[in-house]
Amino acid sequence: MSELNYNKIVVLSLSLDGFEGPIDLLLSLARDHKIDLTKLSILTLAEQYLKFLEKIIKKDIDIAAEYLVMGAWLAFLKSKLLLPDDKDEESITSEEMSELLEFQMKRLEGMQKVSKLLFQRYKLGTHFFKRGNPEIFGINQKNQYNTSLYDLIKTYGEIITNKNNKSIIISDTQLYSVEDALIILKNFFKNSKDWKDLLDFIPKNLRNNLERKSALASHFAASLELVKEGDLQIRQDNYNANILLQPKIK
Amino acid sequence: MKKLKEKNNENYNFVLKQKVVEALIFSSSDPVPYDELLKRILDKNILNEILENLEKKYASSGVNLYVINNTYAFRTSLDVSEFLNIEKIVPKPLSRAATETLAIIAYHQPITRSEIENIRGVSLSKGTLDILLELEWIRPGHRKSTPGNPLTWKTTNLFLDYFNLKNISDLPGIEDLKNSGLLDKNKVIFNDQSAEEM
Amino acid sequence: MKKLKEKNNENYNFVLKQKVVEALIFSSSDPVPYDELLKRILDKNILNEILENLEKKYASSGVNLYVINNTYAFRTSLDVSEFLNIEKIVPKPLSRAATETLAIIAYHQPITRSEIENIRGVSLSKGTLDILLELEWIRPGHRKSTPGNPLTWKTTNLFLDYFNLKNISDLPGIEDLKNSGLLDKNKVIFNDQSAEEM
Repeated sequence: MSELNYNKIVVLSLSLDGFEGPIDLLLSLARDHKIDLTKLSILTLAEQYLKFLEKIIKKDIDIAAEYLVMGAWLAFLKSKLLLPDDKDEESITSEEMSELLEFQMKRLEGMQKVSKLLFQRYKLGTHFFKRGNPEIFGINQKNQYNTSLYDLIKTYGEIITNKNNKSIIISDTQLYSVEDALIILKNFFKNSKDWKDLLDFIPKNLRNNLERKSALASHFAASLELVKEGDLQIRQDNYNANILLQPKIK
Repeated sequence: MKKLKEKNNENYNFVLKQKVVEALIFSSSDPVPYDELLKRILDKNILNEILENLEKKYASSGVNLYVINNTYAFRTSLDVSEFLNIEKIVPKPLSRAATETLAIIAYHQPITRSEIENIRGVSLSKGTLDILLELEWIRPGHRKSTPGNPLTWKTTNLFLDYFNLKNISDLPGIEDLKNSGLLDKNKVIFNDQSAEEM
Repeated sequence: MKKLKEKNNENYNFVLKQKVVEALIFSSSDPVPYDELLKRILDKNILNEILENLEKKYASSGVNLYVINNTYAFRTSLDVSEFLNIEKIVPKPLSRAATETLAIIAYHQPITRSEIENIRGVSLSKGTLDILLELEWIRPGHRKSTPGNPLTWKTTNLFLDYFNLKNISDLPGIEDLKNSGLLDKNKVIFNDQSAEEM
């Protein structure tokens, strides 16, 4: 392998962003050097990977554990390749290790190839189409829902997630409720039979405009409710005039 | 010789055009206007011949070519539709409440109504269990031997069928959900017990 | 005389049944399972004959009958695909991780998460399986009877339908991969214990 060539790679892509893991990195190192996977020099490849890793580590401390584990494994393989195999029958030989590595690379390469082939195929909704206006048979009533397994387990995931952060603080509302307004109006018209301006019901001691608006809205809503129930009548003589209320004479 | 080739070519073209019209009408979600078809075929005579052919071809099929107001659509033929009771139903997703309830029953069965309410944090409206019962996705299980002997709920075989599961333990567990990104790891604090329950 | 009538009646029945099957498949947008059809037709021999007839009848049409893993669907014919520039749903391209993971699941199924990670040599990021699940291209299979009982993943019929595949053995290049021994998912460099926990 030429040192020049190696430097070129490093300059081109001194980052792990483009790689889907250490085997992928090994694969592209092999490809960049036009190394035939079947006549692979494992030693060369291992050296390249380790050098690449060394440079990367200097730039990027957050290097994924996977790259380091592979690095350690390759360093071990390299030492095995350089030293004669020991006679211990128990330990894996460098040949076996190299074979495994080759297998992994070929397998990943195979998967990358077929994933491309797969997406090059004719695809539903792009090259061929399904029935655009499906009809559903009444016998098969259960088809009226199209909930998928994904919906089901996703929903469950969300329930569990929410359950574990359920502390919602609802602050006191400063707004005037329709229920309160109903009580005020009812009490007042128990003893009065005259027309009365809606605005007269708005409390005078409100803190801000928002409270005023909400009091007006809730009193108006309450008066409509009482009109609907037949207890009050309501009147506005012309556009923009005041709204007047009076108990309905039964 | 040349003539024959041309003729063959013409014929091939006609067959292809007919296929295109057939495929267009099939895959369209609305009836296809004549003008829309003409845009592809260009020649009125050819298009008319194609449409006639298709009408004939489908006349004795389970699906017929209907002409409605100068638009074209395939519809199930009447002799079959009577027999099959065809309705126009637009499939809709289950309501959020029903999906949640179903998911909880699936993962925690047998489970009582109040236990479901506890997990969801809202009370269960009457319709929710009804929908699931009607779909035959859930069924009553044993009564629990706690005060009041509340009824428990379980999923049915139809539920497994519908979601294409061999049995209930094939549902992805909490760990699987976490790993496949369905649970936000950071937000959730698991205690060992709740994970055990799964 | 009577014999002829009976024969005619039988014939009429067969024709009606064929129309029913045709209508059922034609009017559905998703593939219809064989069993669903058998529920209406009851007789396997008759149903098989009908399906054969329909396949032939539509072989040279603009719409073809597709058999996808024992389910049946009408789809527009591939010969006209270039002429159907109708509204196409342009799918968001999947990430490289997702396409590779999909291929690994398709070619190695059923396969556990840690086996996928071993093949790719990198841990599966959150969201990868999630996307494939959401597309309904993968689904959980059985749990494996190894320690921890990890969940396995498989592809769905919708996956086959989308990529115009009849069944898994129809996957491009699967025979070569099998023959060269590359689909052995047990061969791994690192025997990562923690990965088995799932």
